[in-house]
Amino acid sequence: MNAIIISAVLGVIMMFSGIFLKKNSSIAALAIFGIIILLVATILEMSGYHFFAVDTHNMLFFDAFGLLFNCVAFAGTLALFLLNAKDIAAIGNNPGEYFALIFFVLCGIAIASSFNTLLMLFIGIEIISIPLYILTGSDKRNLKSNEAALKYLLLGAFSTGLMLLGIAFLYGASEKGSFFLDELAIGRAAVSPLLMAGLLLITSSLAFKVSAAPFHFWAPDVYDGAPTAITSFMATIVKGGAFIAFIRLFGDAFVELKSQWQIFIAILAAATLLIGNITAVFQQSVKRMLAYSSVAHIGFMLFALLTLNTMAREGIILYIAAYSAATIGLFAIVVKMKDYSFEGFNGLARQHPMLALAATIFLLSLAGIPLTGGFLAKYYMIASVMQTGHFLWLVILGLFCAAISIYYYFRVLQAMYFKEGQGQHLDLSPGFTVWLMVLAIIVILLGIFPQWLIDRLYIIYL
Amino acid sequence: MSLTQILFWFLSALALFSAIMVVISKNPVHSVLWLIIVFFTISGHYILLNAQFLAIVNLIVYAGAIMVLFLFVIMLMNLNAETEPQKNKWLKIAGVIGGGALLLVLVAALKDADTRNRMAQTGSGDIGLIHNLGLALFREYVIPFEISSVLFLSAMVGAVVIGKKD
Amino acid sequence: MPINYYIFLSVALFCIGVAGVLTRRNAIIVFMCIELMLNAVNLLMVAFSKMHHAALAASDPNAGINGQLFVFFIMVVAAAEVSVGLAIIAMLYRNTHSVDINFLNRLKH
Amino acid sequence: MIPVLLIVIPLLAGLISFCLKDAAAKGWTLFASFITLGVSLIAIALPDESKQLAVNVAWLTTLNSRFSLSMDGLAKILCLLTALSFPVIFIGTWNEPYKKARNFFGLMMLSQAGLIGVFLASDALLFYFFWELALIPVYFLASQWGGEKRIPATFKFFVYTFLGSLMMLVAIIFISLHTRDHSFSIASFYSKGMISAHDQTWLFWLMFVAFAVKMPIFPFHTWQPDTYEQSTPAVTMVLSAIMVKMGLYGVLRWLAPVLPIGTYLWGDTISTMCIIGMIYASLTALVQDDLKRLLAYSSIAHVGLMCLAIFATTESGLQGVMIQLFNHGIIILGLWIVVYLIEKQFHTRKISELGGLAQKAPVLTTLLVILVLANIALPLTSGFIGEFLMFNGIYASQSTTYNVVFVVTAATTVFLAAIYMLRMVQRVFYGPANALTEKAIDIRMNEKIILAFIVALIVLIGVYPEPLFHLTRGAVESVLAKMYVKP
Amino acid sequence: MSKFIYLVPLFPLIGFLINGLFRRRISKSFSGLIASAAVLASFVVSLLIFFEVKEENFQPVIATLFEFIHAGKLSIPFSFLVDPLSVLFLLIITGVGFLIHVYSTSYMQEENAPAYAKYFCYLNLFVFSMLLLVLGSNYVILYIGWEGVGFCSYLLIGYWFKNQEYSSAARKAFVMNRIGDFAFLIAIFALINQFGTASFGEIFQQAPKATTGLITMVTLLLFAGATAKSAQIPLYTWLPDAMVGPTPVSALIHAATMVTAGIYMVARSHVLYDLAPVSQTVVAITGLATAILAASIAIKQNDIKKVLAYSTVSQLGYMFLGLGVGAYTGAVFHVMTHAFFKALLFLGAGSVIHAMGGEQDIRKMGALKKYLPITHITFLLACLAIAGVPPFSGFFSKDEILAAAFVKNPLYYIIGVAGAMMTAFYMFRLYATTFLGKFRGTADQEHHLHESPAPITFPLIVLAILAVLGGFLGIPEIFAKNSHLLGHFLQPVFAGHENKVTESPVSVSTEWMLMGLSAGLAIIIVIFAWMRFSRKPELGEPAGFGKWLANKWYVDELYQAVIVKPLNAFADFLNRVVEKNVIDGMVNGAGRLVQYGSRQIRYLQSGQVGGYVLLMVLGIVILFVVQLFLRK
Repeated sequence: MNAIIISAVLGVIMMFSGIFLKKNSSIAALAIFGIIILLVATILEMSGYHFFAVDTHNMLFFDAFGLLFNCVAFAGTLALFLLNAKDIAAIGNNPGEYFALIFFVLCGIAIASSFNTLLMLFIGIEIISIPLYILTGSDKRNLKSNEAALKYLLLGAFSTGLMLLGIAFLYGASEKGSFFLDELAIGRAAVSPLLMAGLLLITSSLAFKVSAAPFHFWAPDVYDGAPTAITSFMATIVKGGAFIAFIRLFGDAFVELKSQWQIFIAILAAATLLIGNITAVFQQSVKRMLAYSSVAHIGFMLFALLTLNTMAREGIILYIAAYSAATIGLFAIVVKMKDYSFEGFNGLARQHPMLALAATIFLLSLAGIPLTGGFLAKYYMIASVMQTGHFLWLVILGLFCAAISIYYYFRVLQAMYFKEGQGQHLDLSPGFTVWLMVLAIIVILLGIFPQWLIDRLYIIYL
Repeated sequence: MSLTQILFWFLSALALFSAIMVVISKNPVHSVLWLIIVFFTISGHYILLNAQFLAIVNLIVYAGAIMVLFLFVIMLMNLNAETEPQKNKWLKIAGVIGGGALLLVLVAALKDADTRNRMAQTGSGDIGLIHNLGLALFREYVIPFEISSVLFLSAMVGAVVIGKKD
Repeated sequence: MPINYYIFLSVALFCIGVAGVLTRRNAIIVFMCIELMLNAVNLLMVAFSKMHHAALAASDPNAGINGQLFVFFIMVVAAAEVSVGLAIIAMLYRNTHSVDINFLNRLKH
Repeated sequence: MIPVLLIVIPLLAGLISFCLKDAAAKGWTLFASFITLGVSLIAIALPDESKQLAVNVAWLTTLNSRFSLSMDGLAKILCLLTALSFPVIFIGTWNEPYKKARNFFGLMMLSQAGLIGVFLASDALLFYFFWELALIPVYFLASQWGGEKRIPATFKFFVYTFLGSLMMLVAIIFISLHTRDHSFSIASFYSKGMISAHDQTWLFWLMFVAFAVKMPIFPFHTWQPDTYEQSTPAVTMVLSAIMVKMGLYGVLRWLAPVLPIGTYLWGDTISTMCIIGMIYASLTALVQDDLKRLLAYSSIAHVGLMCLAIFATTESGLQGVMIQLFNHGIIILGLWIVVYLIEKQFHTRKISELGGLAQKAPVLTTLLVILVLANIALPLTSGFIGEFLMFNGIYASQSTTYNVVFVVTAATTVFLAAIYMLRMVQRVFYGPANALTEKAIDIRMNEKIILAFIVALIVLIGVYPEPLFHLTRGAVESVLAKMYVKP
Repeated sequence: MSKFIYLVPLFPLIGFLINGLFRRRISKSFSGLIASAAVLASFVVSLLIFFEVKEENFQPVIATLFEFIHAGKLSIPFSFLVDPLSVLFLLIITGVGFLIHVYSTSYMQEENAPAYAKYFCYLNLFVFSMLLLVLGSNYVILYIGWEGVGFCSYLLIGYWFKNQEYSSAARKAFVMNRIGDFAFLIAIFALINQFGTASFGEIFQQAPKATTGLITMVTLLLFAGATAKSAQIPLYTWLPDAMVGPTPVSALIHAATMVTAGIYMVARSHVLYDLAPVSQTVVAITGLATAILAASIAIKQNDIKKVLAYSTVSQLGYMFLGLGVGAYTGAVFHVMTHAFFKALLFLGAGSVIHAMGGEQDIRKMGALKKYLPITHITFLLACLAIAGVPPFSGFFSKDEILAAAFVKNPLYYIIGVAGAMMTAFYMFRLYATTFLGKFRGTADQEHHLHESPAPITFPLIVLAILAVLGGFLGIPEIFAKNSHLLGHFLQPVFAGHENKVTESPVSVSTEWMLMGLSAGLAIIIVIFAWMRFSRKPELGEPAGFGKWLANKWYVDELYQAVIVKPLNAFADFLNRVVEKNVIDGMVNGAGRLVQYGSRQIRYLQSGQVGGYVLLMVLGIVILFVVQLFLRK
């Protein structure tokens, strides 16, 4: 509860900050300060300090899983702010509002990670989505940004419609006429057609939110069109939030019916892996490549949804953390680049060796090379599927896709280190490089001592 | 056939017809007007189901506020039948087939649902009354109610950020 | 009324909405069709609410009320969405003097 | 403690090297590599059971994986090879100028750390970690320094091996899920009866492909000639002297004892593949014009024999393989140094453009001829001991009914190797000198010393191989005890 | 003394190391001295050991130096076997070897110092390897020497490496030997696998227990190894080509010692051959065929060394005939006498070539009798010995083989005698064309003709004495009881096999008759050839069948067309087509497929909202359809 209320309040504060603070940098500093407060408050909540005693009427349910994810999401946002706060403030004329919207999104994420009824899921998802439509279009002069915003809006609203129809079906199928997760499927030995239809529709809609194929089409376009710093936020934290909602929904409501829906998740995962990876191969712009890469990673994350075992829960947190850290880091570099095609990266290692080193670590992590968080994350996903004893074909497909992913990640590496070129000169503050290195070290630490993160799932004072 | 039934069929037929007209009207303004009719028929359904509060809110919020907003924007942009660009014929057919296919699979999936024999209570049942709804809203549903304020706030901020001229 | 009638009516309305989204090029009309879809859902939700009420009123006099409240929230959210959506459409119109979604193809492949 | 030192010394040395000046890095890494060599010599002197040679601390607790390292004869001999190769490579290519030398030498040391880690790990997940880690520095080395087409060639190499390793990862996960304590420790992997024969049949391939790509054996070999050709000599040496051994090591340590039934059932198939590969590579080597490609194909043929000998499942064969792992590394190292010296002087590796070097560079010629002899396994060179035992082992194999066929077809490489190696010697070193080689000079002191050292080692082992037998005897027995031998 | 057996190979090894490591620092005379002294020292030690072995109650000694290979149950010691057979070979190798070393000090004088040292270094290494070969107490050590001599032969044939043709010949020799080694190796594996050991003693002891099939296979494989080393059909073509090496090398390696390694090996394994009659027949027939074929080719050769080379091949054929018919002593006897006279012939030829300034074509020689008296006499004696004219050494040894062949199969004898007649013919064709008649070289050459210096003539004389008298070591028993000294000496080795030398295999009268027939025919042919070629040397190009012979039955061409060219073409095909297009093509194709897929799939990403919605709807429809199917 700490996170929801504080993030909402922080949103309001940021909204007014534009009036009192004239300089972008001070607004950015305030935002960083705010996110630190939010992060600390969430950590404290995990440690048993609840600032607000609110009776949620069982609408929200806070557990270690959701709270830990919140920590990851807020920490990711902190990293984003540390690296790109000034770039966010510089998108347009309303720096305070941009941060306010981001805090509102975080509020939505906090809800989406702790909902206990479909109503809160719906509200949470909408609180995430509506500010994002605006953030996507916040670069108002840029036609690409406009276009992305409208596409996102239309498709997002459409998927909301799908979700609502699904919710309605689930409601109708519920014996108790309830939206509570634990009551949705109760008393159903066999799956009724209504329940199944509802499940499929809500799956499609959430698949849209996390951009799983074939509901992913918005993602590359929107990520490409949105201001890069916002893309970074959307592709990592928001996506993670939507995914956690997905996991919560299936884990809490339908886990007994696993055998009924696993095949659909497997199909989605397979399609996502294939389309995400294969399409990424041909991209010419790093930004767009990263958009497809984010789709591809969802394919792996869906493994966790498929299995929903202990390993999956542990792994998905690690996956989101590792993936977000690496992607935020890469986008932070892309934000600073004038030319973010692959050629733009030529010779970057000569011009900015530390930047290139950090980028290398991020890319290796995304590619799933050991000693980085990305490897263990993938490991958890694969192992969780193998634990079930089925879906080996999916694992093998995943392997091939991971090998394909090497192609596009290493293109960046090759450009940075091995291709001829002077390299763009970027204006970087020393702080930027330092924070980037810190992020890179975190990625590596996640790969060596994942238990530092995962053990938090089991050490909790609620 | 009772009055309820007659009304149900009438409203349903009108709703479907109007909905189709929304989609096929060339003039955007006509579409808006047809949509308002759909909303009215749905409000009618609500009344049949004794959900009076929602019926009124639907009229006020949807048919009133939202559709007026639509109309306003359309007028503002001076869109009319002539400016309405036409989609490629094949794409249209594909769209219709897509919608039809969805309808088909949904019906196929639901036709033998186990709710087939259950009834929706019409006329009676007072959960749809404003008194009961209000009590529930401010007791059990106070959290979502409050939280949706965040949604409004963000929508407001958003509309300002987007709408404001630089 | 049998609940199936409501189900099929709503699904039909929903699918008409979907067909509208698929066939129209005017962003505003597309958006309206989405509103149509939402309304179809609302109707279904209310019908289910009354169905549950009929079944469970004996044990819980407020049974089914959650469905109607959900519809209330849907309307709220839809309103917010429309306000943002129209703002975005207006912004786009300001920049391109068009609301044709077929021209939205700077971003592709 | 010693295993940790063996990994940490090169690792730290590599990291420090990145911070040094280009000029200083070379000397520093040479110094560090000598220290590693010293430590590995100490390790070899200790008995297998020594507590100093084992490390086992908690690591990935959530996954039940431990940071455990251990050294038996097999690990020792490969560590020795790795520790020995790096000083030899550094001295042999001492005069090569590198752009950004500090990065080069730093990465070299990192790759050494990874390679030693592979040979020491006794936890499957840790093994996989090092397996990949050894690859990354080499990828950078091969992509950054080398020939024109190095980037695509190295990339092919990387993707190829990466895909293979991923398959191995799946197999590792599967096996660990089936161990009784769900752990990755090698002891659990070795316990019998946990994986059904049916599962072993497909798991075998998942693992084998990873190792086969690394070795490489036909038909997974096409990355190798390209990569060798394009890489800078020092990197080629690492690839061919040590990395190739990773695949064979993997089979010996993580495949054959872990999936004995799978190994037995697929033995004939793999053996056939190996033999086709040996003959194929030997024939292809006949018509190569590029020295590096020639050696690459020669290496494929030799590795095929080693793999074949493993699947023969005999004491003699395994003993031969373990000896040959070391010997082949040393021999091929010497050959690469010669190729490097030739390329450095004449800026070409084309056999057709060279000739008559024996007149101008008699010392080089002599040393090379001995290396070639060792490569074609002439008696009293180290190459003979290994090949003799391997062929003998294949002949004695009980695990196949085609042992005689295998040994007869495989042994054709005895003369095929002579044909292509001597053809090379003749074209490059004999005959009249041409315009290019007219002004050739003989090799420098450091090169002379290092080649002489290699040659001396080759002859020494060839005449008195007992120390190597002594080192690996225990490992042979323990591997054989875990493999499936038809009753 | 036999405790010090390791000294025998040690001295040449030291010589090799000194000459090899310090070849740039030492003078020519010193390196020659070192090399010759090393071999002489070995000879002396061998002689001392010989006297010990000669004793009546001598038991074979196995001197183990160290454990060579010890892997599991397999144990192969590095150990030497001292018995009459090995000691006899020791004497031949070190004795003839020493003479040739001495000869070489003068013959190679034109080389510069490092090359000179290199030559002796190789030569010493060869002697070392050869000694290992004959001393090894098991097949592995034998194999080490076997490969070692092959390699030295490679080095020495290609000694003048600047000439590509020479190094090609060297390579050919090595590769052909390796083909034989391949068979030899497999035989060793079969033996180890069957008997668990590679030691002669244990194998021969257990051999009777093994199946005939296995023994036959092993012996055939061993013989296949021998055909390469000892230049028998089908692997003989390297030996004539090997004549491009320095002439002393031809004398030592390609006549006296290395090429007889095959005979040594088969003789050593005689226990096995006795158990495999099929193999014996194969050995005999191969030997006989080679003897005839090579002799027929020798008739039409004009290169002095080529004639001798084919003659060597032919004589080796006789030795195998002997082995094949069970006359092991006879074969070894012939090895010895052949070593004497063939070394002498080669050295004489070397002297001639030396005098002729490098000319090897006999058509350009003639009348050298007066210029090179010592060479001429010794050469003549050697020719008489090889032609089988009594009482020169060749007569006795060849006769012993032919007599044994007659017992086995009279057809062998007839063909053998025909071959012997050809031998007499081509040898005297050679002799007459070279030394008699008129000088046919240039005036310049004639001006330079001179007798060679003492280091060259000394070995000639010593060898001539041996060639003349060597036969008396093996006088047939019909002349006098216990006159076959060699037979007695070797008896412990070949004891137990049915064809005992001491008991004459055929009746006395038959043996007299056979002896007389072959001796008479030989003398007739000698006289005929002498007459024919001293008057009218054959100078024109051969025609008809002669051309066929002059071109060596076109065997080289056949090998080229049937084996070498197809192999190269196939390798080229593998390299250009299979490797590039099929295997690498598949790998690259997978990559290209992904790229192609990428280019195609991205068209789904049309940028059109309507398209996206349509695809989403289709996705839902598909999910529903799947669900409907699953429910059924």
